[in-house]
Amino acid sequence: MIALGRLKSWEGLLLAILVVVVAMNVMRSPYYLGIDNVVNLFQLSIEKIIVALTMTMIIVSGEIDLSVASIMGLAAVLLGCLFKAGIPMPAAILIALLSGLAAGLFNGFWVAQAGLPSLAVTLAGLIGYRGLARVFIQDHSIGGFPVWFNTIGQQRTVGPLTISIMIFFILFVIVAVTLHGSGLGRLVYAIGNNTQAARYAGVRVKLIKLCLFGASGLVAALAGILYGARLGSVRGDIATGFELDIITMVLLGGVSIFGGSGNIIGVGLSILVILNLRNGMGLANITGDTQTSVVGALLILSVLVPNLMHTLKTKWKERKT
Amino acid sequence: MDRQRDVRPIFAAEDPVRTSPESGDAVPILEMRNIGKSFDATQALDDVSLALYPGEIHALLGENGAGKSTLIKIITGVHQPDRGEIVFAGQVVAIHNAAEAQRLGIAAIYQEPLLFPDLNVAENIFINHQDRGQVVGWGRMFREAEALLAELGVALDVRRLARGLTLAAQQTVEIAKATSLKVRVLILDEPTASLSAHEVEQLFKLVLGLRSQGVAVLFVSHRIEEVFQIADKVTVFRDGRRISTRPRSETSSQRSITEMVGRETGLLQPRPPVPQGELLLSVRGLSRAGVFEDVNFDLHRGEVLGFGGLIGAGRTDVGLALFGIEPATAGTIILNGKRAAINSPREGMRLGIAYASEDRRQLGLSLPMSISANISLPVLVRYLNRVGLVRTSLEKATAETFRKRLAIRTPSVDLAVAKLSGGNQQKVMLSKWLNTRPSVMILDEPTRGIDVGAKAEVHNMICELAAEGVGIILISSDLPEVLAMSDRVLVMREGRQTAILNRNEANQESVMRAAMGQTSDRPAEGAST
Amino acid sequence: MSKYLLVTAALAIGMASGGLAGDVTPGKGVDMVLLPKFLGIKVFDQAHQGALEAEKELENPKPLKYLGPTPENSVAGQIEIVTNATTQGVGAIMISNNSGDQIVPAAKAAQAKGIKVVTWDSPIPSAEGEDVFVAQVDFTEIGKVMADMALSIMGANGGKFAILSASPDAANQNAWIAAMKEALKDPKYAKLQLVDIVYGDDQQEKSYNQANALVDKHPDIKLIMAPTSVGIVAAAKAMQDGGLGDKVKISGLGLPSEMLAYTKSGIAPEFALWSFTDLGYLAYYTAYALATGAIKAEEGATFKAGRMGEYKITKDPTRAKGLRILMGPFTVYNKDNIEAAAAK
Amino acid sequence: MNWLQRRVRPEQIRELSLLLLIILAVTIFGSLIPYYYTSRTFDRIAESVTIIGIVGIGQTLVVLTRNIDLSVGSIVGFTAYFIGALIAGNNGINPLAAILLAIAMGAVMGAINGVLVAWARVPSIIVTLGTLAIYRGMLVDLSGARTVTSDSLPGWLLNLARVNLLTIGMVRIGALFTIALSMVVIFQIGTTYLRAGRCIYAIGSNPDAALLIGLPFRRLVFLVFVISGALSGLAGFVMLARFGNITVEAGRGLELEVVAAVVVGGVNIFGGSGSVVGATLGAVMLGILEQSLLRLQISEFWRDALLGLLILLAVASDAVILQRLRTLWGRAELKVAPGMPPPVPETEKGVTNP
Repeated sequence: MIALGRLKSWEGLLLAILVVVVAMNVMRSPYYLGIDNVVNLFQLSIEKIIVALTMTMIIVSGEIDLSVASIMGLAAVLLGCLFKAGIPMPAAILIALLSGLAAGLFNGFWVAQAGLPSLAVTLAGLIGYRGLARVFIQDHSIGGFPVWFNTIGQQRTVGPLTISIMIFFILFVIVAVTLHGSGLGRLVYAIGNNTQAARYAGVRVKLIKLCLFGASGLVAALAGILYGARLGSVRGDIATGFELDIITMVLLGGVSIFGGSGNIIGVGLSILVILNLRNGMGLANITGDTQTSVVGALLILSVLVPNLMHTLKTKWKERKT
Repeated sequence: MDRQRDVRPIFAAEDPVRTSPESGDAVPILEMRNIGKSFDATQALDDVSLALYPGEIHALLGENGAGKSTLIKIITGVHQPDRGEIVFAGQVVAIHNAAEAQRLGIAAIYQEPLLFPDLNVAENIFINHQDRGQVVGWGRMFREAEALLAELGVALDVRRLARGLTLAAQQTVEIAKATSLKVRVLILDEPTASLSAHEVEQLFKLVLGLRSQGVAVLFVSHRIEEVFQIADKVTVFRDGRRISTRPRSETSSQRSITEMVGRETGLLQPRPPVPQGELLLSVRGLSRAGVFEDVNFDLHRGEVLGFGGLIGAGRTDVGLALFGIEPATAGTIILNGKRAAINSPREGMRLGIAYASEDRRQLGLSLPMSISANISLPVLVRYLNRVGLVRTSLEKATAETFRKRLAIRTPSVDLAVAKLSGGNQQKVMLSKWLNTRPSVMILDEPTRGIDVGAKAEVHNMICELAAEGVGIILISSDLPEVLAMSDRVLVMREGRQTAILNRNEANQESVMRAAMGQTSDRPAEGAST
Repeated sequence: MSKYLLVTAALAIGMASGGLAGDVTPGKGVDMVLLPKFLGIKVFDQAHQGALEAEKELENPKPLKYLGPTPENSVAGQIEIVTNATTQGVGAIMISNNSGDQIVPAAKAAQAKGIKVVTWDSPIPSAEGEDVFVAQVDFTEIGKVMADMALSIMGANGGKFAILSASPDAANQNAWIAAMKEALKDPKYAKLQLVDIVYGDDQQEKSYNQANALVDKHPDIKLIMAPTSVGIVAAAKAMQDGGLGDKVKISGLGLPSEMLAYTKSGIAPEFALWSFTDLGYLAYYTAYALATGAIKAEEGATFKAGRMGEYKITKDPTRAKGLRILMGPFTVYNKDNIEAAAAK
Repeated sequence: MNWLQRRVRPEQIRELSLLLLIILAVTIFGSLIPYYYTSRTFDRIAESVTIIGIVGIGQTLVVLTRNIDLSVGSIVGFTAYFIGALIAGNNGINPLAAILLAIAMGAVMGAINGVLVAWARVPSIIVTLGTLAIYRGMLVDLSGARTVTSDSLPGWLLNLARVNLLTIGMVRIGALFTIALSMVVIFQIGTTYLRAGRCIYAIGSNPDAALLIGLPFRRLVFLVFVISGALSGLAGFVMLARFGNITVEAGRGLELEVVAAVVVGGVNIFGGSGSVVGATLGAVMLGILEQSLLRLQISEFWRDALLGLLILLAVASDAVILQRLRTLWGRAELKVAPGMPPPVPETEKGVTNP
């Protein structure tokens, strides 16, 4: 599936950028490549990179999910409220995960069954789920989670890595195998390339899209819970605006916004690039908003550059014939 | 929609037919000189010259793919000719887009009108008028629109949205749009395909009105009796070449048909007849509301049933219904003696039916994916191991067998299908469906747009399949192919089954006549049993 | 007004006579980070100016880094900045904590690497991971001051009033509100009735809307107490725009320069504040002293903070654990003294 | 009935039903909330409608062309801050010059979006999601995260919010509300009487046909983004006048409210239908929901939850109308996704079948 021609050019570019960024950061702070900082690197954006994995599958299938950040917030808030209401933590976690799954399936129903554009449906989700989250928790914040729960997000338990980072690596392998090895992955690519041709070939397009959105909601809820674990408390505006970073990580990885192409290695590399970039900017004391604007620029470039290359190539081919 | 209509000549035979003025003195308004156009391998137009005279209805006849629509697209600036030139009112012109064509006074009305559903009728008429200034004078526009429509003898509310109009009303709006731009050449491309008799009559009144105002009309249609009703001059196209141009009085529908189809059928040896296997599929009263009605036929193992007819006759829709993409709304399908309700492609495939679409690039294949991935897609589950991972080695092996069996010229089966030639792409699609091991194989235009060599190989494959006992439904507009390959030919016209001709009865004329409305005397098979 | 000055001045003198003053040697290079709750608030800009003034006096070659998150993800942002600073191995971090106890893991990690963590304006509630808290004013005293201002504005017959706070996580806000509630138990304030507490998150639009909402929800309230410099201005403008200047008064903590127009027009007759510039100056001195080893973060240590004189580290009475340096006086502004203060 | 059918166009039915919904909501909330029918309530609603209404006009034009503009929130914040800083810098500036400057600043930012979407053919969801972050980052950078405070602003600006042009019964028509109203009127007339306005409807209604008959497709898409930016600039000025204090957080999250107002206001997400007045009614609906929920002591965040649902229902009904259209016209696939690039019509890609 990985069109080798494309692999070399795009992933090679990402690798070069990564090396440059890391080199600059190391120059600025000798501790940069120390194990502590590398773990910090992942730790500070663990929620985003986890959701970027399922977002990759959604975009490869030709759709988009803007509501992931709000589902993260909703799940985290539900967790907090349930915990405060005295429900034992494991049960609260389960219910929060199910709420994410339900939100994802709700999105999936409107996109797959009713055939609405995923952009409009998930935009409604972005507003609606965030509203729900803030309704449950109002303006307060809930904290004081049990110690074992906080260690998931904070303590280094598995060697130098926290459990949440372990979860990310496990998910990375699962998505890599699904997307590139399994039958489901093959069908997701087919749907992304040409939905009608897939339908004519007997592929259950509606069912697969429903599952993809369900998985996206579930993993977003998981990320929301890990976010609560990392901070030790939850608020209504948790993870606001995360969808920009998540979508950029996927598109910068060479996944086409129109679906059907791109691979997990590219996304992995683009995750490393963005994490190091954000960390480097942090060290250079660049404010949060300015960092986000750099990510915004990356988002536009990751679609603009292939577009320009494509038009130049076709113009060059026309002139040749 | 009442599709069945009797043929009632609008004009008494003795009505003085306006023969076009001798070509000597009148200056043609639009003249095509030695136009040539080809798309990758296929030659769409080969050295075509045609002249349209003001105040003359010039009809264009030809089979599907004879180059009619390409010519229209060149006149309206959608395509540029590779060779030859266009002369408009005496000067050589180059038409790059529809706007330029419109400025010259050339307007085209397609089968699917190009209107704006969210704008009202008056606006649709004047949307492209540059000369009306930046501010839209609604009052004036409504008045002028009403005047235009009145002039065309049509009563239509100019304030209502185009969204709710019937196809006939939309065409009238398009014509009004053309007249508002002082049209000098009006092209009608298959305008009457889905109109009722009354609506056709309305349309002809409008066209005759335009003719009397000196407009040159190019009328493209498959309905041969309409052509001979209204046209002053008739041109026949075949395989991208202009065969003949004659005033209507000097020709007849019969002669035109022979000219349209008069290709040597020599080069295709007819398929050796195969002893008929047992009954595989029998279809009774199959219909889909508003698309096709009351189709009845039987299919035996090893039999090739050809589906003849023109574009829009509903042959593809029957195929889609059998395969379950657009399920039938009535009628029964009996497969291997058992009744089958096919409501999705999955059910179709499980029952052993396969449908190879006519549009391989859009509907048949996933272009960026590799050959082996495309071939295994419909039955992917067969290639998964216990854990759900794809056994790529098995997949490649299958692809290799088909590569040899259908001689697909490709360096490797991992190559993206987009990089293959048309013929090889067609073979990959056929392999994809052969891979589902169907008992009934529906082939929709299997040899359209592919080179002669690939065409022969596809035909051999069809013979092999039939020999192996697969029942084949061959939907094709390539008449010689249908006649050569089929044991029997079912002909459809506008969603109705007009005839089933067995091998000896079927020839180019009989099929064409059935396809164009001169229903043959024999009732459709199966209706009685 | 003068009464408070007297009391705090006595306290300061008392402290000075205590242990000998450790002297702070200027000229040493210490990487310092000043971390406000978030960027975009004027009071924090003033604190930054104060810190720069102290930096010049102490000739610290390493420039001060003034970093802050966006209000949107202020909690996660502060944690990220502290973690990054720890990696960079700075000398001292001065943080106005807006993240409650969630900052503790990051603060402890910083201390583990020998970084001095000094909180100012808003402490770490559990005091874990914090060397010392530079308190601008005694929190219980603030509670009393706000209660007095409410009484003097609403008059003897009292009435209903509401509080427009910043964010629910801000330790100082919660402490002041608790202190005020405690003070209100005194029979003197019996007639004052606190009907609602709302949060404006120190965002201009949100505070403006919440102020209006308070009036809509409780049409009969007579005072909005906003102990935050952003909230007080927004509430004042909301009342002015709504033409309710005479019906609903505004008080709390605000910058004289920003409140000048509203005090003159009578919408905000009385409000209090301390000098954020001095607070920044003192916080810098404290952090510098700790980082250069001039003093240790333990009870009783005293040092001379440049122009502001001597300060002593004492136990923080308002929190279970933790050390505190009490900056001292704050002023209550009203019609007559606001002119001079705004000009400064 | 036929007369009504002739006079009223489909999306007007949507606007009429929205008007009924608004009247219904006002009566219900009126009965539940004491002191509801006071001028304060109408002021509150008018205030929130002012800013969302102005930006909603630009968003309507963008959505009509099957695109979306998420960067409006940052443009409003950016212009509010820098015009405020400018006025604070020299109080003598002439009010009209300040307003025009705000509009120009917004137009430039809109133009950047326009070039990327129209000529570079990057989907508008990607462009505006990116510029939403870029413009916010520039605001924080260039302003050094300081605040424009009302004390540094001249008198005419600060009490612009209080200037009453006229008071009908209890409804107080303020200066800012009049600016918004005049914009709505101007652009409603513009989209019904100007040729460019009608062409915007045309390219949204049937992009293939628009390209085929030679309408200036790219220039119009560019134009709508410039207008959306310009109106966001004007809204920035209005926000400055209304709040007096502008922090770097001004306008954050506004884009979601504006898109909600536009979609709920009947502007078809598939492009081509909907009107400026409809979007303004959507903004009024938003204002009523916000104020009334606030007064009902239930969290105002129920408004966002409800909005999510309202958007879904509006889009679903758009799709149903479109579905009927598709079957009626027999057009195989009216493939459309807002935000995705306008479908590259076959003709442009060079149709190959002979």
